[in-house]
Amino acid sequence: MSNLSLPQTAAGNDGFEPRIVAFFCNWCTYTASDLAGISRMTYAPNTRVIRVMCSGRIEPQLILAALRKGADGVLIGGCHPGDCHYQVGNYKCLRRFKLLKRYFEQMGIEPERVRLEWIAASEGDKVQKVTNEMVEQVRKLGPLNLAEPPKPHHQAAVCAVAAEGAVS
Amino acid sequence: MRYLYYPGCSLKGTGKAYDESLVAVFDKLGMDVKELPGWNCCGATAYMSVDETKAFALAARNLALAEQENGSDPIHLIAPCAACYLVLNKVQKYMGEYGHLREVIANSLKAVGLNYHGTVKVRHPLDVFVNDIGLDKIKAAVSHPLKGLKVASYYGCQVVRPYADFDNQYNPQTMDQLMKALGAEAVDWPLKTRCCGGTLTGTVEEAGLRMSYILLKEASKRGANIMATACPLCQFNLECYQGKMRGTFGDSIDLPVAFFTQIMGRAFGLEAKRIGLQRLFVPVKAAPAMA
Amino acid sequence: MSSLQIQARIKHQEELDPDFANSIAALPGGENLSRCIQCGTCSSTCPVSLYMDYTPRRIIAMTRAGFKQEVLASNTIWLCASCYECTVDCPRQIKVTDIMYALKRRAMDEKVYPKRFPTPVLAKEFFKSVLKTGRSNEGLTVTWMILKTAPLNMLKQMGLGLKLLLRGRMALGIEKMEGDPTQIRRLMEQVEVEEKKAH
Amino acid sequence: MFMENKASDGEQPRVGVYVCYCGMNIASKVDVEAVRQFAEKLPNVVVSRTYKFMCSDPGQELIAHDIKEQNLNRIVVASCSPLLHDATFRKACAKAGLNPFYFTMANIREQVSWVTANSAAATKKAEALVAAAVARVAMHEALEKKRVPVHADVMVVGAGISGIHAALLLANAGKKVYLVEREPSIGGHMGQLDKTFPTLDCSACILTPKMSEVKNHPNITLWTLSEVQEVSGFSGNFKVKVKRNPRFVKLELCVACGQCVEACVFKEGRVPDEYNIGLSKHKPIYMPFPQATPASVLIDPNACLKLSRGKCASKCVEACDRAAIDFEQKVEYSEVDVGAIILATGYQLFDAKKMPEYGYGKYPNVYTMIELERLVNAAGPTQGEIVMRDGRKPKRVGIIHCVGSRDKRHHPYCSSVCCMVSLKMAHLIRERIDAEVFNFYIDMRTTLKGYEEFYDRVLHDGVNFVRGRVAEVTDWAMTPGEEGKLVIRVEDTLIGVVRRIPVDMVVLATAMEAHDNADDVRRKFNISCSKEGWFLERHPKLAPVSTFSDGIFLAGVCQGPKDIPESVAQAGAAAAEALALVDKGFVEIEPNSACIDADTCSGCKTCVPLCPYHAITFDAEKKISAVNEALCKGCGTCVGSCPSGAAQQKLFTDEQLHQEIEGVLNYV
Repeated sequence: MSNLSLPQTAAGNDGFEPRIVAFFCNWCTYTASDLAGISRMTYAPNTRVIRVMCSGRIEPQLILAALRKGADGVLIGGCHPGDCHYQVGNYKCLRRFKLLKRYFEQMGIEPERVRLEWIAASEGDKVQKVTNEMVEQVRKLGPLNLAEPPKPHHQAAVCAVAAEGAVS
Repeated sequence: MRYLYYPGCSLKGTGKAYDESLVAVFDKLGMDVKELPGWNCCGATAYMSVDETKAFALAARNLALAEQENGSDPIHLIAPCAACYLVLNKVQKYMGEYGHLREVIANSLKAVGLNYHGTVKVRHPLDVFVNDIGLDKIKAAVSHPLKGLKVASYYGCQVVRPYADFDNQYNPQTMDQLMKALGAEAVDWPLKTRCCGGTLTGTVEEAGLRMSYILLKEASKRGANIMATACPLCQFNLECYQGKMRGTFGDSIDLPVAFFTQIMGRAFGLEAKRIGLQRLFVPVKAAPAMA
Repeated sequence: MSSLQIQARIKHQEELDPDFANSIAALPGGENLSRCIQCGTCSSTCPVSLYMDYTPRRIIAMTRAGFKQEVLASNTIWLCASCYECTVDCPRQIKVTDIMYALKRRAMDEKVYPKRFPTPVLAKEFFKSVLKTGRSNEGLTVTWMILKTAPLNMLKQMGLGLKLLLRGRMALGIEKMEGDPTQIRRLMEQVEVEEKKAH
Repeated sequence: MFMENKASDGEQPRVGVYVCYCGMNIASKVDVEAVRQFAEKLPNVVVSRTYKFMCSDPGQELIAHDIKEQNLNRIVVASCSPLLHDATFRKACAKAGLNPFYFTMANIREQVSWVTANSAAATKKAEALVAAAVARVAMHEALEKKRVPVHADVMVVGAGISGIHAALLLANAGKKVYLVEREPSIGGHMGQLDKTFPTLDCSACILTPKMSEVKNHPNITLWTLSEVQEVSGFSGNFKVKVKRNPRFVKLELCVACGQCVEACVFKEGRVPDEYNIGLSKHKPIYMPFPQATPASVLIDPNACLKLSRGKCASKCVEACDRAAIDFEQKVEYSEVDVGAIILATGYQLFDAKKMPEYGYGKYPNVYTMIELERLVNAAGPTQGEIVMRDGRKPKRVGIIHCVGSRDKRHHPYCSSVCCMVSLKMAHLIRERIDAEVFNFYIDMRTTLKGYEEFYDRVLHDGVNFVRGRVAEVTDWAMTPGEEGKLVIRVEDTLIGVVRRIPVDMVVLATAMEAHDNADDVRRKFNISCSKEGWFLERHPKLAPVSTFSDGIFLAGVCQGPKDIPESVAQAGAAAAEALALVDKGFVEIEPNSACIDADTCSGCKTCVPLCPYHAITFDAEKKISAVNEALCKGCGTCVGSCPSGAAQQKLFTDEQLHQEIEGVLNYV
């Protein structure tokens, strides 16, 4: 076991275990997370990875859906700038992500609950590090309760974020 | 650039001439450098062997004091003593690297009403003279070019290792450049950064003496007629024990060993007393252009 | 005919301290202890290794293997002059100097160093001086050290002391920091409190 | 609450879940039986089983059997990464008559058992991923892979021994090969070596025949002084633009007689010779080395007076009776279509000046290993005599291993060849000049066939071996015997004593490292690099010459340090992979393209400029956008930005992803 890994069940004072949904792109970050596995790098067990082909596929509705359905945080992993398997999908993702963060602030959700990281296929250790950091960060923030589905105008705003972020 | 001066304990004792000459040189170069008010011992190497965290806390206190003087720019704290330079830099670095240490020190400082946020830059005067002031300005201040002076620049260990990023760790150049700017000749020799023995000269004399002797011998062999140092302990070992070396190794070594700031002061035409030349054991008068 | 002098040398596993390596590795600077490949760079780069009973490389190997007694009783750790040559040269980025410091402290804690060996005494004298005045006074500290470890040497060192005095390089009076020196004592006490809290 | 899923095609899903032990790889952390029981209770699950190795034949049989017997129409396998075994299980489904896209995987090995310390937490995480897969698979639809014809030609980039070997294999198999080399001649590093270990064959003797075979092969188009400029397209159908720099000599006319070189207005060489690592100089017009292929001179435009200043008597032109010299040659670009690309771009050597403690560049008698290769070579600058820069012959030589290797300040990895290279060189020095030789090593690595035997031979040659990494090479003398020598300071770790060994000559076995421009190259080919800059293979064990970009393969040291036999073996493997691709005649495309629902598309055109492949067009008449499936690569960026949800990506539909999210969150 690696010395670097955080204690796996180091629950906060109140025993809160964050639930984090992670969207990883197939070519870089998902591959990196496989590499972390092959290299037996242990890390916090709180993330649930959903594979997409490109971080460009990740739309605000998916992130919001994750939070609404009970996630306390969302982690997005894509290829480094210039390395996107599809040339520029990661830039599109970044643009949407920035807007979404601003929108979160307005909605009163801590923007630190979402994190975007560029993780290359060779960076298994970065998956470990980022996951551990993210879990600790969200642990500090505490549980997120978005029981109510966002109001229709919020839905519209999210769509606007998607579309606006898309404008190149 | 805003500077503060952290002399450290040795510069108030055996290294008094370093203190005097450095201040005189600051003055000559028109630098406004005041002494850090309320400074304490840096923790030093010996202290590290008793309790590391306490040593770090001592060092951190100085950084916290310096930070209080922050204006719009961060403070550059000039630490001429090699050991102080190392310890202050080390605590800076380790507080960043080791979270546990950072917490203990921050809490302890808080208890005595202090805070440190990591903004102070610890600088060695060699770095400041060469990289901030610049060799051109130094050349311009030279009134007595040191013609015929062959200087073996001795950097010692802790000025260049392990934290200094202003010079090459294996073959440092700043002091050599400085000496050339003063009109002296820089002797190329391979032991520039080899340890002088440090406190061993006092504790395990046989080992310490030999280490210093090796340095003096090689510098002489390469044609140096003076050695320049940047550390009070190096200067003490290399100079004050020359008599003893004569007895131990049966070899007469008479190489003046001066602080590089004293040599600067001489080239700037400063009065011998102002740069502490009278405090040296081996008179520098023998060396060309130093009389 | 005199018989050949022989001495049995074998190390049994139960004589080793299984926690020794971890206790050193856990300190700041000790983190790469386990990564040593025994290349010997530390030993060959060390300007003092010629006097050491074990070369620094062997100290690392022995520390890792749990040879606590031998390591703490070695003169190696006290001969280290902290020149950091090994630390910057180590291809595995092991902070050998820090490990030597850790071993010195451990030896003092466990009181296994040679009684009249001056280095630990010097260190403690420094500590006392700083605690009192906020600064160290070389002259007084060294005098105390000599008196405690080798009083006869006092005479030999007198000449040097006198010369320093004459040149104004040794202060007889006590060099004190500005401001409140009790702050130092309080700071040190607080460090102890905080460290206990952390453990 | 989780809804009763209706499959998109209206059929009620009947899901089979198969949880793999993977020997102990999964079962040692994840309570596989608990996961099975958990899965059993999930909606739509009809069968839930465990098995030791799901990827084995009996494991796949199990699935096929259940599909038939239990009438399953959806399959979930919880085992390793889909990047590893997706294809395996899809095939198993297809064999049993189920559309292979009614299948999905839950990765409970790389994502769970291998990265989680706590057993209970690992089991919970595995359950969550299984729940997500079960929820998602219900939304799957039957899909077909599209077949696209492939181009049969292959490009090989880099013509060292790896590139040469791969190109020859493919050409001999009847494929047309474009071989692109940056330097004026092919041959690479191997062409610079004197002898090769452990058999001591002369490097040139075994390489030159292959070089001329390349030149004369009707199926190989050789482009030297050339670099790949741009790559587009995809597996089976790449379009590559190659920049071809001028040689200023007409290749088809030059016979390398050398009269132009003789005639050049410069009587002495003036440009440091790359082939001889700067140990000699060549004229502005020169032959790279005697066996250079193509056998032709070339002109260095920076050194040539005519080309750099426009003024020269141009004696070379007069001397050439074939009128081969052409100062008017310009850069040319060629664009070719190929089905596969093999990268064999090799490596560069670590710059010994980065370790000032060894004095390279400071002390003239400190050499790098490759410099010594040229010195001992009969065609080298000293005609094979080991003479130092000061003209003396060394009486004692120190060879330092691991310079820049196994060193976290430089390269953490072992360069793998230096031990053998150093042994070979020690042997050659003993043989040629009978000097005393010291080898300084950390660990002796002689692992392949015949290598240990060679070590044994060199030990018997009388070479001295000191186990210790050298701290310093210095001219600081402590004893009369050290005066005027280079002193090597090292701990003899087997004795436990520091030694100072005075020598005349020091040889540094410098590390192999990735090219400085490796990052630019990998971007051009859209592949990944390891941290050290080596091109990343698709899988370290099972796909060692493939990359994450289908159709692009790796050969030789560009993938990581290796010696000649290994490079050649890997080049063979890369050629076979490329051949398997282009000989098949078609590639199958993963059916994950996007489509836009004509009814819901609002015609906002947001997606149109986003598509990096220009696969979306706007139909001005119908006022909707549409995806051209032939161009779509399946990134889903248009889907991620569609405000009306009209754009969808197959295998990654909104529904499928929402089910997956719900699955990971709701059930555990």
